[in-house]
Amino acid sequence: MSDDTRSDQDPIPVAGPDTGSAAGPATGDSAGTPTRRRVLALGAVTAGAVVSIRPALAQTVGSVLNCEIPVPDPSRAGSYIDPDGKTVPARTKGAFPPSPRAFKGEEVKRAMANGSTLPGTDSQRSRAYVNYIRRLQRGQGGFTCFASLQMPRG
Amino acid sequence: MRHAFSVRIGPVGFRIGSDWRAPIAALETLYRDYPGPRDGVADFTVRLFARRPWRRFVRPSVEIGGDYMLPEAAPLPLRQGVLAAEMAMNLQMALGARRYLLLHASAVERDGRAVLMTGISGAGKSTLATLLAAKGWRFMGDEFALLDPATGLVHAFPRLISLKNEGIAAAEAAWPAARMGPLLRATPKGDIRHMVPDARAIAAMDTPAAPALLAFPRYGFANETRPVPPAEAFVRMTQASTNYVALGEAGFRGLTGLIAQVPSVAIDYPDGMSAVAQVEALWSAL
Amino acid sequence: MVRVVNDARILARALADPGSVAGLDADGWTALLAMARAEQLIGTLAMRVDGLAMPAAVKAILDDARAAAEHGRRAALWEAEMARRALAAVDCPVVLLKGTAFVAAGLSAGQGRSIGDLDILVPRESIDRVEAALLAAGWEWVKPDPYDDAYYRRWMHELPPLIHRERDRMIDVHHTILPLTARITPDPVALIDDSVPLENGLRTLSPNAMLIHAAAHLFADGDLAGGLRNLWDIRCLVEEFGTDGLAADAGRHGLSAQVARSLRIVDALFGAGEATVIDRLYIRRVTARDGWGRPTRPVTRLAFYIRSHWLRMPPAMLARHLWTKFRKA
Amino acid sequence: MPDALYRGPPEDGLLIAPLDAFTAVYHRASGITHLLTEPAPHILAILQERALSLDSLLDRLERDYDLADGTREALAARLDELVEAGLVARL
Repeated sequence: MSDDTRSDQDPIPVAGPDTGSAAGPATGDSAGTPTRRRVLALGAVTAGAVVSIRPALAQTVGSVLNCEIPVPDPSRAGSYIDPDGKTVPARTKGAFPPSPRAFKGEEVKRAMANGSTLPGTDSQRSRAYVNYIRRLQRGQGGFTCFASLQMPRG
Repeated sequence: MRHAFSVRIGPVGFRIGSDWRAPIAALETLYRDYPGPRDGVADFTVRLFARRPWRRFVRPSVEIGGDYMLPEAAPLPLRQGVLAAEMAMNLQMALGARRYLLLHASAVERDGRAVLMTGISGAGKSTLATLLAAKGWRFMGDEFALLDPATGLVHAFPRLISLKNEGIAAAEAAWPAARMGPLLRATPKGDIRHMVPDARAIAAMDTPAAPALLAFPRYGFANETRPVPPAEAFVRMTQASTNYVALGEAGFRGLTGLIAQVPSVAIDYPDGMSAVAQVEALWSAL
Repeated sequence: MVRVVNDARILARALADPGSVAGLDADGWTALLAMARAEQLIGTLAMRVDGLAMPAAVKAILDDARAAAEHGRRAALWEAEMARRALAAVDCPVVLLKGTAFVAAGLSAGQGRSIGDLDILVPRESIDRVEAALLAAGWEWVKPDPYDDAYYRRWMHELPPLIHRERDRMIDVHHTILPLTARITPDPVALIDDSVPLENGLRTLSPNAMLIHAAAHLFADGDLAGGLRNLWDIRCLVEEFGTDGLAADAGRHGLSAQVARSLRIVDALFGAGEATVIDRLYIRRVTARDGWGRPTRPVTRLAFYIRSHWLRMPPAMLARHLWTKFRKA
Repeated sequence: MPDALYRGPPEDGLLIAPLDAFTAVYHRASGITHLLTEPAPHILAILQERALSLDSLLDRLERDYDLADGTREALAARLDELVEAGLVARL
C-alpha cells in the first residue's frame, strides 16, 4: 500500500531484489550475466539528479516559537535599507533608516501575503523592509524566523 | 532560580525555573497528575527570565531560555507565561533531543498501534488528535511523536494540548470535563488555550506503540484520501523533524524503516468530524 | 529549596577528577549538566565520566551527549575534507586549527569536544587564491556590509567569515593567530613551518603551537567567553605532549606571559596549583556560571569584555571603531 | 594534463534505501542524506568499485546499459553534481 501507481511504471532503479543496503545497481549487471539490459537515461545537462536533505529547524521553529526579525540584523546595525532591500551606508539618499523595532514573524507573514504594510511604516518603506527580509541568507539574524514563514503550514 | 518546577512528560524530564511565581503556579496545577523526572534528574532545563531586573515588575515580559536557545525568540507578556513555558520546553526538544527521532506530529493509539498525523498546525493535528481521543483512541501527543530508531516504536509525549482559535471550542465540546488553562487571547498565534490530556493518556504515557499509519491531514478541502509516494513522504518527514540530520545514521535507519513499513496517506478534510471518519475508515482497511 | 550552586568549579573538578561525581545527588547532577551544556563541555564531561556509577537518567543524557559529539566530530572532519578538496589546486599548506585539528589528529583534547566553525591557517601570500577557490566551491560571504568587510581585510587576522551555501557551515580563514591590531605579533611563518602533516595532506600546528594558539586566543584576544573549554584544551595538550621547548616557542611569538599564565591557571583550576592574585580574577571569570546554566558575575564579565577590546586595538583606533559602531547603532 | 579520475565512497561508506523513482542515500563520511534519481545511483555504484575517468565511465555505462540519451556533456553534468554533493571526489 505504500507504493502508489507512479512507482509501478517506473521500476525502482537501485533495488535489485534483496540488494539490502550496500549493494549498488550495476553490480548485478556487470558481475553476473545480465539477462536483459536496462535502459538508463543520463538526463539533460541542466537536469538535477541529486538533492541533499538539510537540517529542518525552520519548519518547527514557526510552530514552536514566537520569533522576530530585526531590520537590519545586528551585524549590519545602523545600515540603511534601499528600495531593493540591500543594506547601504547610513544616510544613503533614497534609502530608509533601520527599523527601530524588530518585526514579529506574523507581521512579516501578513505583509508578504497580502501586501499590507509593516507596523510603523508607510508602503514604500514597508516594501523595502520586506525586500530586505526576502534577501536574508543563512547565518544572518532573522533568517531562521523568515524561513519558518515560508513553510506551507496551516 | 527564584521559582522552580520539575515534571516528566513521556520519557522526557524538564526543570523549569522562573523569575515569577505565576507561570510556575499554573504549571503546577496543570501538570499535577504527572510524575517528576526519572531519578530526579531532568533531561532539559528551561528558564523564564526578565532581561533586565526591573522587567520583573514594569511591563513584565518573559524571555525564553534554557539549555538550548535561539537568538530570535521573542519575549511574551507575563500573562502568557504558560505559553512561554510550553514554547521553551518545545524548543529544548527541537534543538536538544537526541535519543529519539523527533517527528512533528500528533499521535493516537489503539490496540498497541499508532496513527501519526503530521503536516499542519492550528486547526489540524491537535484538534484531530483530541477528537480521536474522545472516540476512544489513546492520546499520545499533539506536537511531537518520538520514534525510537532502535525499536521502530513511537513513544508518547502528551504535553498540555495547545488548542488554537476555533479548535478551542471543538475540543471543549468533545471533552466537556477536561481541565483547561486560562484562555490566552491575541497571542502571536491567535487565541490559545491549554487542555490537560485525559487521565488515560497520562497513565499510559510510558507505553510505546508500533506505528501503523502515517497521515498527512490538510484542513479546508473536500474529503479525499490519496497515497503519498514513499520519496515524498520521506522528504516531508525529514522536514517535519528538527533532529533528523543530527541523529545521523540512526535517523536514516529509523525514518526509512518507518516509510517502508507504514502506509503514508494524505487526507483532505473540510471539518474535524469528517477527518475523524476518514482516519477511522483508513484504520479499518489496514 | 534547591541547594545553590553558583560556580563552575564543580564542572572543572568533574573533568579533572571524574571520580568526584560519585558524591553527587540528583540536584548536583542537574546543576552539573546544565553548567556543562552552557559551557559547551557536555560531550567532554560525558567522555570523562563514562563507565562510572551514576543514576540511569544521567547515563542516558550523557550517552546522548556522546552520540552528539560523535556526530559533530564527523561533520567537522567532513567540512575539513571539503575544504581540502576545494583547496587542492591552490597548492599551499592548509593548517587546521582548534577543535577540528584536535579531532583530525586524534588528540585527547578532541574527545567529546563540541566544534563550531572550521578554522584554517594559510600563508598570507596565498590568501587571495584561497578565497577565490572557496568562493568557486560554494562558499559565500556572510556579511555583505562594506564597513565590516573593509575592517576585516585591513585589521583582522582572518578573512570575513564565509558560509557554505549547501551545508550551512562557516569557515574562518586565518593568516595569523592574532588580529593585526593587537600589540603582540606572533610569527605565522614559523607556525606554518613547524606544522605537522596529517595523512590526507592537511596539517595541524605543532603541539606547542596548538597550546600557544589556545593561550593567545584566551588571554590576548577574546573576552574569555568559552574560557573553561579553552583551558581544558590546554590541560589536555599539556598532559599529552608535556611542555618541552614550550617556553622558547612562546617567546618566539611574544606570548611568554600568556602561556605561563595559562599553565598556572590550568594547574590551579584542574589541580592543586597556586594561583596569583591576578590569576584568581581570571578563574573568577571563567567559572562565572550557576547551576541553572546562567552566566553570573556581570561586573567581572563586563570588565573582561572591555579588556578584550583594549587588547585588540591601539587606543586611537579603538575610539574610532567604537565611534563608527556607535553612529551605526 | 591527464584526465581527472572520479572516485566514489568505499563500499561500506553508503547506506542505500530505494524509495520509488528516488533512492535515499546516507553518506557515512559526511552524515548527509541525499535523494538521488537515475542515473546517479548507477554512477555511484560503479565509482564505488574503482576510480574512473569521464570517458571510461561512459564506456562502462554503455556496456552495462542501453543509454537512452547518453551524451558526454550530460554525464559530465551528473558527475559535477555528485562532486559538489561530496559523494564523488575528483582526483
